[in-house]
Amino acid sequence: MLSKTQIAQRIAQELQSGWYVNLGIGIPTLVANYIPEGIEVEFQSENGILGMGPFPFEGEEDADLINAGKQTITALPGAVYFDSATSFAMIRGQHVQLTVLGAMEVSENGDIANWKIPGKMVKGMGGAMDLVASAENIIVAMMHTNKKGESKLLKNCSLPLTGVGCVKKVVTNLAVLEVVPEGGFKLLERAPGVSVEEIQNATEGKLIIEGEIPEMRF
Amino acid sequence: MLSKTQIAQRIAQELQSGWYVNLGIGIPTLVANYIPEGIEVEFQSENGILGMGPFPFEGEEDADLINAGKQTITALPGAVYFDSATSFAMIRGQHVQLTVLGAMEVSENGDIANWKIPGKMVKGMGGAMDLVASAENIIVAMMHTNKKGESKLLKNCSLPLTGVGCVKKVVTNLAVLEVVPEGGFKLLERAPGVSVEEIQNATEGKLIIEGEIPEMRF
Amino acid sequence: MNKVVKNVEEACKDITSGVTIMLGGFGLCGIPENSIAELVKKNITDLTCISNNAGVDDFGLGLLLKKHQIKKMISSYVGENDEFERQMLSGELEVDLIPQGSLAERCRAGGAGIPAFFTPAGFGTEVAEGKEVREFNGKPHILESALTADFAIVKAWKGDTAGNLIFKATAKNFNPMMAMAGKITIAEVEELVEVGELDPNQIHTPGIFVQRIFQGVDYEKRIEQRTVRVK
Amino acid sequence: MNKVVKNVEEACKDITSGVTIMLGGFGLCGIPENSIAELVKKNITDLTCISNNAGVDDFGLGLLLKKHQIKKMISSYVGENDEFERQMLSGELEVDLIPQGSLAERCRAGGAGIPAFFTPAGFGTEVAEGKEVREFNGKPHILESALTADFAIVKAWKGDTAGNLIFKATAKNFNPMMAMAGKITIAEVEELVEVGELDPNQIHTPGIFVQRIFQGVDYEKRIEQRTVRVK
Repeated sequence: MLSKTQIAQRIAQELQSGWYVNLGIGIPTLVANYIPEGIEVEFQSENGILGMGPFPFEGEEDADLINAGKQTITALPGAVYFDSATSFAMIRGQHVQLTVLGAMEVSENGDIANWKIPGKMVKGMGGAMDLVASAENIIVAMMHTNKKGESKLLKNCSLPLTGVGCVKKVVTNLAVLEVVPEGGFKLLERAPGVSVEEIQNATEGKLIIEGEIPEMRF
Repeated sequence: MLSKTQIAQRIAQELQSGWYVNLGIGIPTLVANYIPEGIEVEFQSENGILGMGPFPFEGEEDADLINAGKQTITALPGAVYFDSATSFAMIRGQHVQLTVLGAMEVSENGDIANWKIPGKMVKGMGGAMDLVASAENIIVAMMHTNKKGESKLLKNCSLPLTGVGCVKKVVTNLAVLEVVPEGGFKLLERAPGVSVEEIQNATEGKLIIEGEIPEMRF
Repeated sequence: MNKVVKNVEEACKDITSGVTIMLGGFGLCGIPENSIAELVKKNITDLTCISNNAGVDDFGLGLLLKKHQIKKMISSYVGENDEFERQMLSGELEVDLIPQGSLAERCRAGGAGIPAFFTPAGFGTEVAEGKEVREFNGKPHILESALTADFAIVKAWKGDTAGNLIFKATAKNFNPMMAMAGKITIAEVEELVEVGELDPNQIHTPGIFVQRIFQGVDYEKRIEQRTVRVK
Repeated sequence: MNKVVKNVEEACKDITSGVTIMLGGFGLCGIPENSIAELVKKNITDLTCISNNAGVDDFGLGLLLKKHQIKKMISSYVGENDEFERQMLSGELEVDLIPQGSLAERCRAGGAGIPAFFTPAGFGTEVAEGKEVREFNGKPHILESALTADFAIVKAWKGDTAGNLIFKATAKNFNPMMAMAGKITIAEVEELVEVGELDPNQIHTPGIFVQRIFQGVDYEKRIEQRTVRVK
């Protein structure tokens, strides 16, 4: 079973040189720490920066330089700042090649729910609806089941949707799965030491198992 | 009867401090030369400058600094350059208080035709359609009649339209006229030495004459 | 064209109860601190505030929320504010949540004279309820309308007396679009300079969008999430 | 992220007959001179060119017109070109004339993933023919669709190796929106610098919109209307 940082590490293997990438809050943020050697990508934060760098050294924080999680950051050489309309022009116009974000539920047809639990405080969708509606390539990073042990990979989402038919890939603590066009989670890889049966038991939506399923490699 | 420069001079009297103004090519361009004392306005050129200044001194022309008529210009202190989308955001969003442009025909309900003569080479509408569709305040600067002596202030335009019901005021070599909401050219002022009858004879559209019509003052 | 007003009192003098105000900023970054403090002091109520976020309990728009001055919030994310949560759950506060990109584009559209546009964001979600859906290139989009406001209040890094503005780093965020969309736009700046001192190639918001500008004072520029690494 | 290509040949290597190309510039100001010369040299034909103007007889897009390389022009104003007039009147050249603001906004929309928007420009004119009309705030608007292109070719003043661009004065014009709307965007620049040499606050076009960048040579920067005053 993968830790959260291992989920991020596995997703980092998906990165391709030349990609602009938007990372959501939580596990997705960690992806930036595991960029494979020789791969050059640039991170977009939807509040208005391309070329986001690491956190600043203590004492060098700038209140005017934050990421979408409101954390103080730095800018790499070649960075650029822009307004929110331009930022979402990049996103909506599919200039960002990969979006990684968390989810509460994903359905077998690629629907995603990650912004609202009825009866609970609603914080808002932020940029998530724009991101999922537009990205050509969306990877969801999440635990395979919720705290009650219930599957988060479902036939249909039960929570209010963030986007429809948009998720292409899901990386969980148990597996890497592809959402196939005809519907269903195609099992691509197992987490080290996790059996296909365990994944099947933790997946409510249609799981597609074809041939031998390899273990992830790090 | 006014000369072209006098038409421009009369229009300049309409300027109010604080206004941003877009001047079309031809007579309208000359308006900038007659800004009344104490009046502060700023000129927008739709190719991307606010704060347009006079022509450059010889030898100081900059190929990168032109107006919408493709003439070399200068920038005043406080000027700003912007792209064409932002430029027309200013125009369409009604941030420009006055547009002055030429016309081939104006109708009594404020329609304007100034871009196309069927059977002749069409040069294109440029920014004129955006300007007339959006400006709150449009003054047309033109001769009262065409070269054949036919009225350019008509019941209905005969040429393809540039915009519908948008012209508020017309300043010609003969008169200042207001296009009233119920339709018709209300005669506001006569050019020095020009009689109401002469104006009537040169106006095909409905001319509204109320009381004594004063002569223009310069 | 001189847009300078003496101070924040004069800038905000005609902002009354019941008006709609756009406020720039993302989180606490790039918010018009001086003007928000003045709105608190003025004690006006029933405000509709259009702002990406709602501040925190004791800073930013949280200060207006605490005094119940806000009737309605139009935002994309309002998560860091307990008082907001209380007022929302109790029904004291109306909240209209909008996808962040649609919020930004709707403000720009309001300023640019575009009354409505199609976007894919929110299709198939509750955001699309009651909105026209149309397919383009095989993909469903929803029709979103422009947003404008009686007042837009923005915060810039530098500004000149003609209202030309330059923003710093990610403090730019929603400020430029909101500056476009206010019937009256008020800019507070960290540094006010004479015309001619800003390079006309470097101005982010042309002064035509700004009606009033003043030199702000005592910026706290609070950091919401101080994240650092060790040397 | 290095976007630098060796020269104009490499930048334009996969531009073939029949493609749609957006070209920045207003009149002869801010046009991609090097790339236009290369397109002439390549002898490709049946091009659809989206450009505010069509150059003059012996410069800018006029060079492509002269060799009958252009099948269709999408422009707002094409008045300074005799060969253009001849080809248009004889039916050799298709011409689609678009209001300048709609052209700019349609390019931006294409780059920003907005498939369509409403604008008042052109209502009641032949531009509105066949287009949906809808009233907003009591005023009729027409629905305009986004424009994109196989290639967008832009000219900037300065650019860095990551494709970030800065334009000078009114040579900015259509370049930023077209940079957004090209499937492949090529930028030629007067001065190419390393990343880190441009202030991230001053960049007009973020490099994400640019796929290839090269240092242009021998800019003529012809002036169309030389107007001066005497000292």
